[in-house]
Amino acid sequence: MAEEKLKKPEEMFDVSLTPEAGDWMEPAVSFRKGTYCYGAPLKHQRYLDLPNQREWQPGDADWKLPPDWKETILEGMERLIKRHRSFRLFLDICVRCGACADKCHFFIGSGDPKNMPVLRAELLRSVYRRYFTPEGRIFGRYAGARDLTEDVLKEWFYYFFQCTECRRCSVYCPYGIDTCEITMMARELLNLVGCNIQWVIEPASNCFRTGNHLGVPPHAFQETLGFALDELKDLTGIAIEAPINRKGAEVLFVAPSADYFASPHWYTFLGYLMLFHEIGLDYTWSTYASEGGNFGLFHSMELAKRLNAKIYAEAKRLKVKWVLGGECGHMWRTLHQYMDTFNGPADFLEEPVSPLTGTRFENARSTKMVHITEFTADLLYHNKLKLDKSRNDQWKITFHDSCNPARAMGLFEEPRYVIRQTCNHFYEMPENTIREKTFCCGSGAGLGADENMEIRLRGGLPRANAVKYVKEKHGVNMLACICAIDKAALPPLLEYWVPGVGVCGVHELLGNALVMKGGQERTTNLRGEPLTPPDEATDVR
Amino acid sequence: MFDKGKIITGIVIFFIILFIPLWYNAVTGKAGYVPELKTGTDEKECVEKTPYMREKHTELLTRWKEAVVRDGERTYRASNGKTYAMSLTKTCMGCHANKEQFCDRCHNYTSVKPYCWDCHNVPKVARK
Amino acid sequence: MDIKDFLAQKREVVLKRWLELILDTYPADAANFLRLEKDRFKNPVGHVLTQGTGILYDALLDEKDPDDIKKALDDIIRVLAVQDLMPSQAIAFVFQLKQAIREEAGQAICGQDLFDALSHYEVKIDTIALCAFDVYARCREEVHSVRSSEIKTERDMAIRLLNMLKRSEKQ
Amino acid sequence: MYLSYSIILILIIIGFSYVAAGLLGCRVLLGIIVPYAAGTIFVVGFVYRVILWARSPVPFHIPAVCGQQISLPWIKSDKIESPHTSWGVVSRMVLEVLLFRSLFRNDRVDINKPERLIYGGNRWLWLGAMIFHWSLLVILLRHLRFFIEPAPGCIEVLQSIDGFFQWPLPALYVTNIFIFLALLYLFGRRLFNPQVRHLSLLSDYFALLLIGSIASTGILMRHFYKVDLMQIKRFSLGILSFDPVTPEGIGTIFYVHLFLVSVLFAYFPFSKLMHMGGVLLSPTRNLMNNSRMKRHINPWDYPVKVHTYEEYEDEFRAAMKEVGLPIEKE
Repeated sequence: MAEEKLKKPEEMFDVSLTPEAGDWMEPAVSFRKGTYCYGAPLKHQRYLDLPNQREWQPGDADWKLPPDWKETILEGMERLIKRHRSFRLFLDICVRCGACADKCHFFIGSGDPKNMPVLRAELLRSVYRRYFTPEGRIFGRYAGARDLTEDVLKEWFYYFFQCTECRRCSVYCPYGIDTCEITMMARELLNLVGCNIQWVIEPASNCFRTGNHLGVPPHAFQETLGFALDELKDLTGIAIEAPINRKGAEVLFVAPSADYFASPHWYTFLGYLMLFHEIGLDYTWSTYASEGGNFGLFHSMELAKRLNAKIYAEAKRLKVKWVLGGECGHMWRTLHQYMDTFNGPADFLEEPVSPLTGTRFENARSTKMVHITEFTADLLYHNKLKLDKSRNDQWKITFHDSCNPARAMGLFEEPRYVIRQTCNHFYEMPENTIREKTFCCGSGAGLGADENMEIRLRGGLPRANAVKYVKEKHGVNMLACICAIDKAALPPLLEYWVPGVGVCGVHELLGNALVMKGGQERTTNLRGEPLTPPDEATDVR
Repeated sequence: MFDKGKIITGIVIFFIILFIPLWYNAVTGKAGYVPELKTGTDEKECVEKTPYMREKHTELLTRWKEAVVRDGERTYRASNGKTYAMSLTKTCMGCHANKEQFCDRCHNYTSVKPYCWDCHNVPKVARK
Repeated sequence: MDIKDFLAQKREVVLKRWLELILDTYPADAANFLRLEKDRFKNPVGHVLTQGTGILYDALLDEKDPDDIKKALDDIIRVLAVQDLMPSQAIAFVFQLKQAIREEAGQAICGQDLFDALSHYEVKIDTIALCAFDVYARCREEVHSVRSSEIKTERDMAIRLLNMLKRSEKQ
Repeated sequence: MYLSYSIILILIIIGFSYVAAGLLGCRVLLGIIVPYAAGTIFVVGFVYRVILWARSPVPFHIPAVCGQQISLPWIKSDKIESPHTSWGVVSRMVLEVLLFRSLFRNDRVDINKPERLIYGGNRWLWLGAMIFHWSLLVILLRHLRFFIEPAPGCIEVLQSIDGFFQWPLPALYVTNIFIFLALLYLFGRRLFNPQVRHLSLLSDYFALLLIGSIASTGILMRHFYKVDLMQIKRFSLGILSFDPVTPEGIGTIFYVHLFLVSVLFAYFPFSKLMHMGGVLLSPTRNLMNNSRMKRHINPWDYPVKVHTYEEYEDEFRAAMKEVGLPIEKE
């Protein structure tokens, strides 16, 4: 007994860490707790009419797949090939140069070779070759092809739910091969046999029913909003109003639901309300479209479209002129790149014009939806707001480009402009970790669950590491971002890797700095933390 | 969105470029063209056999050049035992007097630019 | 020759060997990436390993502030604590320093009769290892506390809303 | 394993052509039938492959944006990396295709320790790829002298630049050295970089070895086993004018070279080499970042089941009414 315990360390290592054999083509996945997400609950599968409804867990040996699962997947693959040029193209033209290999935050953080984007895609590509190309059919594994087996399916599930669809690898690929597309396709296929995770299906189902991920019914939404208004009255002394479901308003405002339900999102929510009151914007919230985020996008194009339909439908019903969108990541991927195609044309709306500055948002002339930082940056540029930057002086701020606004929209300067106008201390992270090269928080695309915290912490390491650098160099203690998932995922991430750095939204900073007409002297920031008076801030204590 | 027009145009342009040799030769009408050689002599044999001369006259001439310039050796013993003076203008041009009709035809055909004439004068007889 | 000077002299080779031993426990693809990629932002894991092992080695030779040692251990172990490892595997890297020293400097030490002196340093390594256990346990605790505090934040917001609902129902 | 298989495969190909042309004298087969067959497979296969891609639409507008978008007039937008005009897209594609912009993107900053040795691993990849592809292009263009009569002046200029060493005789072409070094690098990467080795397949080694063999036989033919250029040009013009002749008295090496080229052409449409055509079709690169300006149409769009406002209000009407939220139906 005692002898058994006295293994040498290097022998112990051999047990689990050395990779399984040399060849990636043998599917081998062990579902270890902390690295995968739970399966979707039956209730929500039913609500969304998903295929192969059942209670199941990825850790189970038997996944209760339908008997014809293989045909279903291959038929699905054929359908995807017909529908998406990207699918066949991206599977055909990869030369396996390896440029993407070290670009994935999950590979950097975990060292698992199958987290290299090229190999992740190869998991799907090998099956495509086997059934859809002559060389794969004839030469089999010598052409890099392999049969579709249950193990391969499990491997897909494991690794395609270990991709946050952040598209960083695509930036470096000489052919622009986008792992996000590949992951989306693989997830579409997995869905056909009912393999999806709780953290995607549940919000999607809630959103379908109540209009938002958290399942907040209309009356509760109104209460939350009322609560925020009460808090703002205490803070500013101003009785702010926020109309809900009001017909005939000029603007419909849509934010991710986390903004009015989670922390630190809440303070961004307060920031919006203060801003809209201050400029007297003629706008309305909606309970039916009380969610901009779209977890359908992490499931299938069809579900994404089903959820997204609400925004235009509500804009039409309320007869608004245009739509304004809050701070959110994949919400903006959907709005910028998919919404008009899904549910357009929005011919019942008008080209967005800022009522205060008269600026026409020509870049949104078809979709008719404007990003809040575009809107605010325009206000600030035209000096429409009175600001007291010093109210943010307790913070040294850095800005994290959220993957989707960065690599889907190219929204780089607008949020930075707002930050520079509202704060005195702003520091950029190193150049190869921001803008289009930004690192993901590690929790996007539906992976922000509890049960996979370990893989999230690993995936977030590259981002946290860059934050740590600016913390050490400039004393940065606050990270601003414009994504609801970031705001949820980064606090625990930074708490673990870089204790002492908080997370906030850009409009929280604006709310802090905003000097409101008729407002009382502010003694605290939106979080209720005392403001350091300007003189004291510079004093040596 | 299919972009059919753009893709077809792309393929067509690609193949037009790729097939430059095909249509270019057809347009110039020189598709099967082979230059006619005028040796300019009735001799049956050169210093070496004809196939050898066709493939390796460059090397032979280079060897001659080096032998003459570096070693001062001026006589070449051919593989059939005969001896020749190693001289471009005298031995070679002695038979193949017409550069344009002999050298240039092939060299132009295969785009080979020898630098013999960087130093050597083209013999006057050859110029006519 | 004093063993301390000797070990100081051998610093680079021993460190290199030590890092090799640690990296050998990673999959080959990852190990090479960790070894070669020098950009600290693209390769944070490799970066903390290189930095941390250097600091620990120096701490072995000179008396160092225990906090510095803990900090270096923390940097390394924090990464290992979220990887697919058993606790024993996560700590093993400290013991591998012994192996590295013996492999790189063992013969010379034998020849110069420095073994007794060496055992002094090995005791020191054991102390560092004990320290590493503490750090590992704390890091694991933090992983769980991060998770629970995340849930707590959610719950706090839910309770705020719930209270508010109750209040409005009373009205 | 894949490596040894690919080497065996190449040896078989070379061996076959050597035996067939040199020992058995199947000149018509290797000189006429095989090249025509390979050419046909290439053209038909290439077009077929592109048509396969083109038959599927690009249903969504998914460019990967790498620069500031066009938004407010006073914010400078990146016209190439985030193009909103056709010119922008063309520039982006040109940079991508001619200069491998994305591969070049791997710039690095090592602020922490500037004195430390920095491995530019991926810039090397960019350099290797650039040298390889450009050399290949120049070599192909140089070969035009055998395919065009009369050879255009620009090809001769290119030839003289490429051979500017003027040594030995015939002059050594710089691109021949370059392509060899680049191939060695690309091959070495696959062998010695564990990441790349791990993900390399048989076809990855095979393509490199095939092109390497073509280059080697070409160089051998030019510098060591001389062949009669007159015959070769006559042969290639004959092939092109569909009036083929088998050249007489040409070394076996030429047939080996020709056969390898034929294999490459026939293999091309079935392989990753199709990236040549595919890169231009990549929707993450060839679309403008204008999806909010101009509606992109999805041709297979179909109606989906949505949760309408009416259904929503039906479910929550009582509660909404109670808290005074406006409703459509009483």
